[in-house]
Amino acid sequence: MTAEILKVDTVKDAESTPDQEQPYRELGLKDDEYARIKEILGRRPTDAELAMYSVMWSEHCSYKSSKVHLKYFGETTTDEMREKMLAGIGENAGVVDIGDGWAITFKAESHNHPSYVEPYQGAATGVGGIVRDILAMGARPLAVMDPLRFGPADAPDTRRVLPGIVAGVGGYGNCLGLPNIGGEVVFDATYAGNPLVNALCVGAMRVEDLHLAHASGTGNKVILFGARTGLDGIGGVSVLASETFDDTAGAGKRKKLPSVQVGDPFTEKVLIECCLELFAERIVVGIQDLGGAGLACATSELASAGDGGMHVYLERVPLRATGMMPAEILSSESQERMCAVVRPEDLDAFMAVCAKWDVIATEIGEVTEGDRLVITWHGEVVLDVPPRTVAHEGPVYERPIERPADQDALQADAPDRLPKPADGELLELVKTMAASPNLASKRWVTQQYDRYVRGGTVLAQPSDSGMIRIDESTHRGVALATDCNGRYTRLDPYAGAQLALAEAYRNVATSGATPVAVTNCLNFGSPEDPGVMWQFEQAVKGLADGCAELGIPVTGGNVSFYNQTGSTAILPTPVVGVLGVIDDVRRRIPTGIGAEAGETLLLLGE
Amino acid sequence: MRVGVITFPGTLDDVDAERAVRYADGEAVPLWHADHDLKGVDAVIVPGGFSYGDYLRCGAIARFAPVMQEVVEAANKGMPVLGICNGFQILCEAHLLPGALVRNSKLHFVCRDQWLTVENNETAWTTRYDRGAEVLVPLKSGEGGYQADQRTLDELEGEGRVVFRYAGGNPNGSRNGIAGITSANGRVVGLMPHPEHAIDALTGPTDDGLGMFLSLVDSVVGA
Amino acid sequence: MARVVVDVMPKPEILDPQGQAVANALPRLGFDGITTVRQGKHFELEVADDVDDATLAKIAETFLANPVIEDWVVRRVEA
Amino acid sequence: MARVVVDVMPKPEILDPQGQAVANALPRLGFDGITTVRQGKHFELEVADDVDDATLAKIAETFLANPVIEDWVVRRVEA
Ligand SMILES: Nc1ncnc2c1ncn2[C@@H]1O[C@H](COP(=O)(O)OP(=O)(O)O)[C@@H](O)[C@H]1O
Repeated sequence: MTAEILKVDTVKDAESTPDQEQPYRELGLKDDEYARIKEILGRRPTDAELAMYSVMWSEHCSYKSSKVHLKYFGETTTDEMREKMLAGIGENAGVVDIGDGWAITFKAESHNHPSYVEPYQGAATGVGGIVRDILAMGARPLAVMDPLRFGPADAPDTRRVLPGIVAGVGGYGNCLGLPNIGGEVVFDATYAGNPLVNALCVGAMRVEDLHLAHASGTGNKVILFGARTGLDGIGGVSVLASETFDDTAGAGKRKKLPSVQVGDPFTEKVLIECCLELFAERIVVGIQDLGGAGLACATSELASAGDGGMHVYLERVPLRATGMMPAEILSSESQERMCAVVRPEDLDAFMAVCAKWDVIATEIGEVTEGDRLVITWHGEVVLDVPPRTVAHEGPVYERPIERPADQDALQADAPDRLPKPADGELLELVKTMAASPNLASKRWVTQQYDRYVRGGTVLAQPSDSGMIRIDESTHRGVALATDCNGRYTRLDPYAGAQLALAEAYRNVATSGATPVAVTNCLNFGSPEDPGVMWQFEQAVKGLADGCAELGIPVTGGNVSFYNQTGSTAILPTPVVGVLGVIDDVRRRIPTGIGAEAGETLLLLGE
Repeated sequence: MRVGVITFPGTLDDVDAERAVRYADGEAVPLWHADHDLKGVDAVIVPGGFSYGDYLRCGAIARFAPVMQEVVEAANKGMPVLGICNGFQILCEAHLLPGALVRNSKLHFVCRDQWLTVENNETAWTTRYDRGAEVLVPLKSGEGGYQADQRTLDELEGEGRVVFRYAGGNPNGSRNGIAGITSANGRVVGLMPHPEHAIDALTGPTDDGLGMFLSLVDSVVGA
Repeated sequence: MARVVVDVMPKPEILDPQGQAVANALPRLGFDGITTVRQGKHFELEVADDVDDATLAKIAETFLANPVIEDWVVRRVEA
Repeated sequence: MARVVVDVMPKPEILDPQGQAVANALPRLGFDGITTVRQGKHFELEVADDVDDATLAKIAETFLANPVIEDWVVRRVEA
């Protein structure tokens, strides 16, 4: 391998060539966003800075269209609802105190678009990502769930994506040793060409072991550990590849790379055990998983949440590909990596644990005085920014909102206009419904998921909720259910979100657990469509008001916009996950009747 | 009674195997793949999971771990060894048991509650069962199809070394419906289904699997 | 009847966890000097004489390989 | 540095569910005339020049293939 150092765009270059054209539009930045970056820096950004701002200010990372609405969750959460909440919106995942010294962390996330492009790997890495989020809170991941949405069951593209997605969810989760305790499989024409792959993970830790992502303590070391960094998922940033880059693809640019990431669940399993051992030894000051936006995200978020600055020596990052540029290294989405902040005196112990698990660990930088994130490349400064402007002070939009014109007509089209089944037709109708894809057994899917591993699964498919035992000595456990009916939400987003909440709440309650907290995964169309923004605003309001009514907080969630094929948006799909606590899992209530002879059937409610 | 439970990188069901040993009033002793040391245990369980990601072939890399050399040596001297799922695959790769496990005939990973017929109740791990008894335990694997050449199959069948056979249909294309086999001396047993996940009806379909761990206690303590 | 071989390999820039696992294991088994290993699939097909190269390419491209993450090569071999 | 290819195939008498699945699917996708398909593994290794053929055979025999169910072929190829 040649040790030749590629010529890269440095801060000095940026100062001396203020007017150099930059491909910021190709990277998804608007004119005014680019202007703001220049204003923040007092000069044009370097390639590395441009890459970092563009990925961090993307809709996915910055929540720029949803932020103003999500605030409402905080505004409607009372102190009483907050009582059991140890971490909430804004952290990697929400955390609640469930008693006996146990804390539970849980969160859902979407991996919709990648799963359409490459179903197996997209779904697999979706599971991998949410599991690392839970791990980064200091918890042992304990179970996963997978709310899925597909186009019509008989559509050719569904035949392409469904088996791959299911195999990917199973392949990754099974190999991690995480039981799959529930999920959803829903078919609707609006998801054709835009399947939804939401993944939820739940984990547990002792209350005192909670880890938050921040880099503090001047002189502390920043360690990157896990897989090597490759060219995964940097499709967009490849437009920055330097003109001097010798590439056969011509035009001085890297050839267009697939923005597909390939998961390696084995590496992640080892990484989990390695992290848990590091936590147990209490040698981690701060930790952050590398997900979307990779190192750009991890370094800026750690630095932004900490009390100092950070210096990263980017050339130290172990690479899988040759000739990677700083901008590429920063935005690579290679999976199975974590970033930790460690006291210098603990460095050897940290490295020893990583060596035991054969995990590559590299000291890539340190926490510094001051408040700048500085990244150097072989001694030259390629990035020098105030980290808050990257991670927490991105653009915020008040997108136009407008109730769709067809909403009234939709609502007026009530079921009483449908013909009632005539005498004798009812049986046929029931049979037709039972055989319809949305109501039929989901066994083909759930049979591919390990539900038994770790020996704590008390309820799983086909129960109303999944339930796992947290403590083998006290039998304390938690139950989880996810639900959403997109058709209801399309008819009335406010009530639809509340119905999703109510359904998940009921599913948890009927298993014998007491609901305590809520997560969500809000899947919608384009935020640039005022009708979609109206759906979104209504759904958030409905969910928040519903939670206030029930007295349980939203502790976290995820927003996925731009779910549409052409100009047709998916049904608004705010998937709601409810977490419940049960003192003694032996008193769970299984789904179904007939467990004991002589049971009485009662109908509650109207 | 001290029972070693091996952890390789990627092992998953080690915690479950340890729990099952405890349920049978044994002491579970964790063994680490990189150690040349069985810590003086009376028996060894090679648990399920995806050792080394099951890359290359299930069990192909784990077989070469230092601890496995100790296991092979101890097994050859008569120590009881149980391989469950990935552990079964590892024991086959290590030639402690004949044959190999290949992709399920339907190609999908299958997780289901599976009926098995106990065909041999004279191994170190099955004396608590009646011959011909049917037990219900989880099966969860993607490469559980048992394969061996005809001569080996004839030998296994002829010597009564098929320990468990799938009942009520063949879930993965295993030859002769074989779910588990034993070594010539009846001390080493490997099976694809998971008895350690059927030790308590709260978290498994039944507690039918506990019999294997209780059998071990009998054979170690009685020996 | 013709004999056709199709080799399907992960694209060079794509992570190949399997090949990597093999490469990492070899030195532990005492085999040195193997610097990289990539693992892919190998198909052997028996093909009627009227199946032309374009059809074979199409089979490889649309079915045997996943062109998003894999490259493929088709070869006719003597029986 | 030499480039070495190892192909590992299920033995003819061993059931090959993957190859079978491919063979069954092809006609449904409109590809006729493919009578048999067997699926195996294809390894590409970069090997130091002092690694001899006997060592490569040993790697294939003891590690890359499981001779109970698989056959293997080692080939040196020009880079
Ligand atoms: N993708 C999935 N992953 C895991 N479990 C699932 C999935 N889809 C459905 N399930 C489980 O199957 C069972 C039945 O699901 P479903 O038919 O949607 O029931 P319901 O209508 O009562 O919610 C539930 O236990 C649910 O958690």
